Amino acid sequence: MIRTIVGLAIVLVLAAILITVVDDYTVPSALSGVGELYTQTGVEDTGSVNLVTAVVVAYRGLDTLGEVVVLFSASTAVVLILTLIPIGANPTPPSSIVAFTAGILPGAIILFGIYIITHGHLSPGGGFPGGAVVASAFLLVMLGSNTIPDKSKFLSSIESLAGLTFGLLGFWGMFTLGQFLNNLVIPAGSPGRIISAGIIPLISLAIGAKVASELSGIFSSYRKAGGEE
Amino acid sequence: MVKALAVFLPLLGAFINAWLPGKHSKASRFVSYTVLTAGLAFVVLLSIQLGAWNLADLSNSVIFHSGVGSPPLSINLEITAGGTLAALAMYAAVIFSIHRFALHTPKSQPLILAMLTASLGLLFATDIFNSFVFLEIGSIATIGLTAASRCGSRWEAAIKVALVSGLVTILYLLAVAVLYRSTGMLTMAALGSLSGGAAVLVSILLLTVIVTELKAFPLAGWGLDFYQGASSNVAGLYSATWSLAVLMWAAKVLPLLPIGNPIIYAWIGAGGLVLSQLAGLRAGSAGRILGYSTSAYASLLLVAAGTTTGAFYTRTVLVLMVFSSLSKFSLFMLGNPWKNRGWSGYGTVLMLIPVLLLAGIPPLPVFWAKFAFLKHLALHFPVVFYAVLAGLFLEAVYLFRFWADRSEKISVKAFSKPSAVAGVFIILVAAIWITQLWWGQLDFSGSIIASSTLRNIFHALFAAGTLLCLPGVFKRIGSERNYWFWLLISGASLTLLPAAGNGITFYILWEISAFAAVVGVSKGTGARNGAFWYAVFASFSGYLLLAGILLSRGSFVMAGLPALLMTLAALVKLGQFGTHLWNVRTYPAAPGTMPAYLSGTASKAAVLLLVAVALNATGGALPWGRAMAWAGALTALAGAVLAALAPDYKKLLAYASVSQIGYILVGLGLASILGWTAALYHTVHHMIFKMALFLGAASVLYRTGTTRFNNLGGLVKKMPWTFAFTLIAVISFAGIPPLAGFGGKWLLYNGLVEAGWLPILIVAMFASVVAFLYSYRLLHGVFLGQLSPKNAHAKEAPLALLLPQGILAASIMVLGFKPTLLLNILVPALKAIPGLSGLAPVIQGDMVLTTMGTWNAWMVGIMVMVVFGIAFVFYWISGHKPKYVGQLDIGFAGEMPPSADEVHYSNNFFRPYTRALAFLPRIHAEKIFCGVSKTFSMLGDGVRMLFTGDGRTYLAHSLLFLVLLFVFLNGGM
Amino acid sequence: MSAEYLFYWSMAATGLGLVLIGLWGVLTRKHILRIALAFTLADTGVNLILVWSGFLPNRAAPIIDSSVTTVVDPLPQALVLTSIVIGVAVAALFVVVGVLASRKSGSADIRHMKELRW
Amino acid sequence: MNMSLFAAASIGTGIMMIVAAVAALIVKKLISAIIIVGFVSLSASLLFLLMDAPDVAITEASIGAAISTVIFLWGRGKIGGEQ
Repeated sequence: MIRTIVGLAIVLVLAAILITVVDDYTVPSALSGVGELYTQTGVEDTGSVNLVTAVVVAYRGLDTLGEVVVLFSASTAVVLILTLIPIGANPTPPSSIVAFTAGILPGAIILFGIYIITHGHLSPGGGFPGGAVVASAFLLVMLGSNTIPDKSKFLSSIESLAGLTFGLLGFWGMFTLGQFLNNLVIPAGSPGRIISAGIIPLISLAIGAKVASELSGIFSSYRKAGGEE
Repeated sequence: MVKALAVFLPLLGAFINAWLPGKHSKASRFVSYTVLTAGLAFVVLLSIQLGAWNLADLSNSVIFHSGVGSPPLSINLEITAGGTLAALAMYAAVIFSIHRFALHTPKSQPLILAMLTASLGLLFATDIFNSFVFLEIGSIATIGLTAASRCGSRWEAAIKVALVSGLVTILYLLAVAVLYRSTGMLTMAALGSLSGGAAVLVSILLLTVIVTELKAFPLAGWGLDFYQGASSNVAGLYSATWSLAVLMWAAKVLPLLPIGNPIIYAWIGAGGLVLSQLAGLRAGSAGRILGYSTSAYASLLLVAAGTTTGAFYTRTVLVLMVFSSLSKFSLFMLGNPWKNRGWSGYGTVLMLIPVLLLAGIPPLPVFWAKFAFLKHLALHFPVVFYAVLAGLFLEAVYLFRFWADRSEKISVKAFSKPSAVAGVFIILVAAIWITQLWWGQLDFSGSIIASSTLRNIFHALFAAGTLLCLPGVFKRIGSERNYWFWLLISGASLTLLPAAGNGITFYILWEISAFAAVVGVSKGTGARNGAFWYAVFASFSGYLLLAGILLSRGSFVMAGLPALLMTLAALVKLGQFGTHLWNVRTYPAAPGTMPAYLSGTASKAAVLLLVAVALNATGGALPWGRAMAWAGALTALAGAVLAALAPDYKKLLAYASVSQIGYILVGLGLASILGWTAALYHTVHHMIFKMALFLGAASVLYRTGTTRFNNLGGLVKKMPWTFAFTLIAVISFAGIPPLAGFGGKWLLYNGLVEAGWLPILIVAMFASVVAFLYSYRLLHGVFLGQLSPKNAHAKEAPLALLLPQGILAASIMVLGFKPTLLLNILVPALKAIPGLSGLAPVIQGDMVLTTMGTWNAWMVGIMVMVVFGIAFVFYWISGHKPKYVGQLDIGFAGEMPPSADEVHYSNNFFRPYTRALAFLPRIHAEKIFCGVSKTFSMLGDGVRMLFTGDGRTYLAHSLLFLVLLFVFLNGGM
Repeated sequence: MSAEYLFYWSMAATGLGLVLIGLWGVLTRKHILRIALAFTLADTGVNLILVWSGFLPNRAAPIIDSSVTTVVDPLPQALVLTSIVIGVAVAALFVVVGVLASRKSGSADIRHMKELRW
Repeated sequence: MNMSLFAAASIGTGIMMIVAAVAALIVKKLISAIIIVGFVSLSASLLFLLMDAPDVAITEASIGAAISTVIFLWGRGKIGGEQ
């Protein structure tokens, strides 16, 4: 009880601080700083129509690489912990509805995911959401099957290859243009086409594959941990 | 190209490693080693390219561009010269430790490599959000590695890291949002263009994040729990890579925060340093102790950020943080709790090096940075300076305790032998390389003791004392280990000590001699505790000395507070009553001839310091001379009483040493020519007879294996020469003419009478009377009386121990009959010192004349010998024939002797006196010290109540800290 | 107070509210998964604030084609993409460690995970 | 006007989210809490859409709402039971 009140007090004081400290309660009318620059030169610089993808993959590719490593580390850690310490539980067999759905949907979901990944430079989407969508298809497959899929060689190969591809694409830019992860190592092409924006589609693919395989890896080791009794 | 590979090669290795199946751990180890070695090579290339070997100028850097366009649109990493050095350390640590992970959890290698990548990234990051991504990788890798290790408390440790990193994420992203909304940029440089409310908000958010991540007090709780709970492999790797990276990152960000006046960092740091180190005193587990040390260094970083700028800041932080992280790494690796496979003699030293590095003892690299830093603080921020100094001392105390507790248990195998050798080699190279930068500050022109005569006396004293201890170094018994090397190092630096031309030189030599002796002491049987006490008091006196030197601008010239601090340093080092605890713990524990060296020779360094302070600060007369004389007289008395009651040969000598030191203090306190003559004469004399006595004790120990009086006695028949030399020494220090001791006391009493300090005179004389008691006990308990059956096999001491005793006994005779040999040198030199009052004794031939009287050593000697001769003749012709019985021959009492020990006449030898004088030991200093340490413990306990162990409390700490910062900053603006 | 103003600042208020509620939950909840959920809430709130920091009313999504020229700031959105993925990665790890920690201490109550203290 | 509609939507969603967030923390059953948090994430993706961030909205919906929820459900299953 005391803790609840003290917690509440702390949070209220924080709220008060945050509210009083802000000294500009207007609605801005124009972009400032780099936001403006991105909107002006983004398409020209990267060839990507979707500026968010341009920022994610090209301008701030290093962040994205780091983020892929975050996911990689988390997945490795989860797999590592769960393989070292098998914790048991009773896996419940899938209900017939789930099994039925799991038989039909995954193909479509994967196709959709790949679409999201490959069109990241044209429309909303890209490697992260696309990869997550593909992973959810995998999750569905797993829920629908009675067997416990291992974090198979296939998954870890995709994971590693995708990571290596990402890294090597980065080095390609370093070699040819002196900038790590520069996407214009091949011509940008005309903005708005599917084959455009330099190697952004390639990098998106690598990110997508990486995200999908990492998340699937986490799921499969969850599943495995649940199955080993 | 090189830049990219140096940072991202480990990452590629991690990706490849994750792909390799776990069974083929050889392949993944191969990948790891290849990647790490190549990466290390690239870092070396970079650091050469940037000229990082020149610590004086670390401003070079290369930019690593990524993405499209240039910042602020894209992100870059700035690879600085200093950063490459930190990167070197990180790479080295991973290379050193990865095989241990490969043994235990082979699949953890990708995580380790990811952690290294994150550390390198954070080290070079220039973008706020980019830093965030690396911070997250680091946290995740830490959580993963912790949870996957094999250590009981790993889950809790991991949970706490996870909780804190969750909070940090939220606060950090809030800061990012505010920063971006108000400046439109995310580079670190953008922090500078913040203003108004946004500046306050970003500052308090980021500062909270930084202090939390740094594990600086008061936000250290989670870090302490982590260090305690994680396996030592993980904790070691963590401190050398991730912790170092966070420190360097914080060092980069702190000066950029728009916080107004950066002195607030110094306040947080200094206050936190003292409080956390108080709590650290109470830390139990090894991991937690090192956690507190981490917290201390984090606080130091804050202090540095608040008080220094520019190249000085960069260099100080770099050296402090890199070497402290590496030290912690090696301590964790060495102190590995579940790898104890016995230990070898090298373990102690192997473990001491990192401890000394952390404690900042010269000549190890951290010292140089710390010295320069403290000097800066002393000049510009005195209050911060005292706080930092106190914190550092407390840190040293528990580090030494850690060493004393743990070093028994470590194994060299914890490191493979080649890597241990390589590690020591690397540290040595680094030490030399870093030392050369500051080498120019050393000065041997000898201006501290202006008088070359006095200087030469001390040179000769130290050299002779060391040399006389050397022949016996191989006469060790039991489990005593080789200590000659440390004796030699200590003696050599002592011998150089009088030649020191400035404060820093003096301090370095002083500390080297002290800590080499600490190692030497630790080689004795069960001597860890003794070594620990020595280390604690040596660092206490060292910090007092350092404070004095730094406050008087690196020299000795300041009267007032600096001189007082240095005087106190000398008193602690001498074992002035109250601080004598270390003498009586250390001397008996030290192996072989080490006690002779410590008591006879090393303690005279403090006399030298007193002389130097008096000469430089006030020309001779210290303003607190009278107080010092009182302290000396009481020391002489208390030491003598305690010596008389001591049940052990070496302990008795230790107390006797405390007592005799008192006379020196009385003499120096007099500040007259007569007093100083007496003091310096007694200094020389004390060195001679105390060494003879301790060497005698070493001989007895060597032959009988014991120093308890209960087990000794009657050795005169077995060891006649040792007895003879001890007898000479005893007669001399008891002040019985014709031997040398008489002269010292005569001069001293003359001086006291001349000054009119009669109460002191009375106390000093009473102490001399008590000295008879213990000198008799010494002779009787060891050499006279009945021979214990246990010692029936004992024989005369070996020549290596006997010869030095002979030389010393001979010099006692020479000095006794020809004191003018010494006085002829001493008196003219002292007469030349302007600050000393009174008339000088006049020396005519063998006659010494003072205003009070005349002393003709020859005449006195001959007269005493004649009286003794007559007495002996009477005794001889009286025909008294004693009956010799064995020790157990008490049948007439109708009892069975329970054991030889209890019927030994030495048992409760001084029972009547013990009763009569009981009030004296009752007030003895142990109680005061118990009180002091209890107070400190209570304070420490109070502080550590903060750390409740509940992860949520630590989050509440962070948020409260944020609120307080806001209040403080808004109040200040 | 115009509708625009309300629209703009209500977003920030929602984000801030979520952050504060999340922090309150983190400080006061006992169940380890509850704490993880509270972190997720706070994370969502922070993400809202981040996107909001580059948001301008009356503009279009940052996908440039012939018809659109005035768009909102793409950078914060890119950051939030990263942040969301990091959030799920951390949550996954947190849950695993939390589950195992609660099995070790025999309860999911964080007050029982105080073996490491002092 | 268009803008008032937006304002109403955002305020309504916001209030709903806040109420839901509080509910998630104080509701008795853990499984309800998990579902509610998933719902908050889903609402957040609506707000992202309103803030012209379709990329974020997609990602939040697929990762924040779906995958997180699965993860928490798994954790609940493994921990077993309510506090």
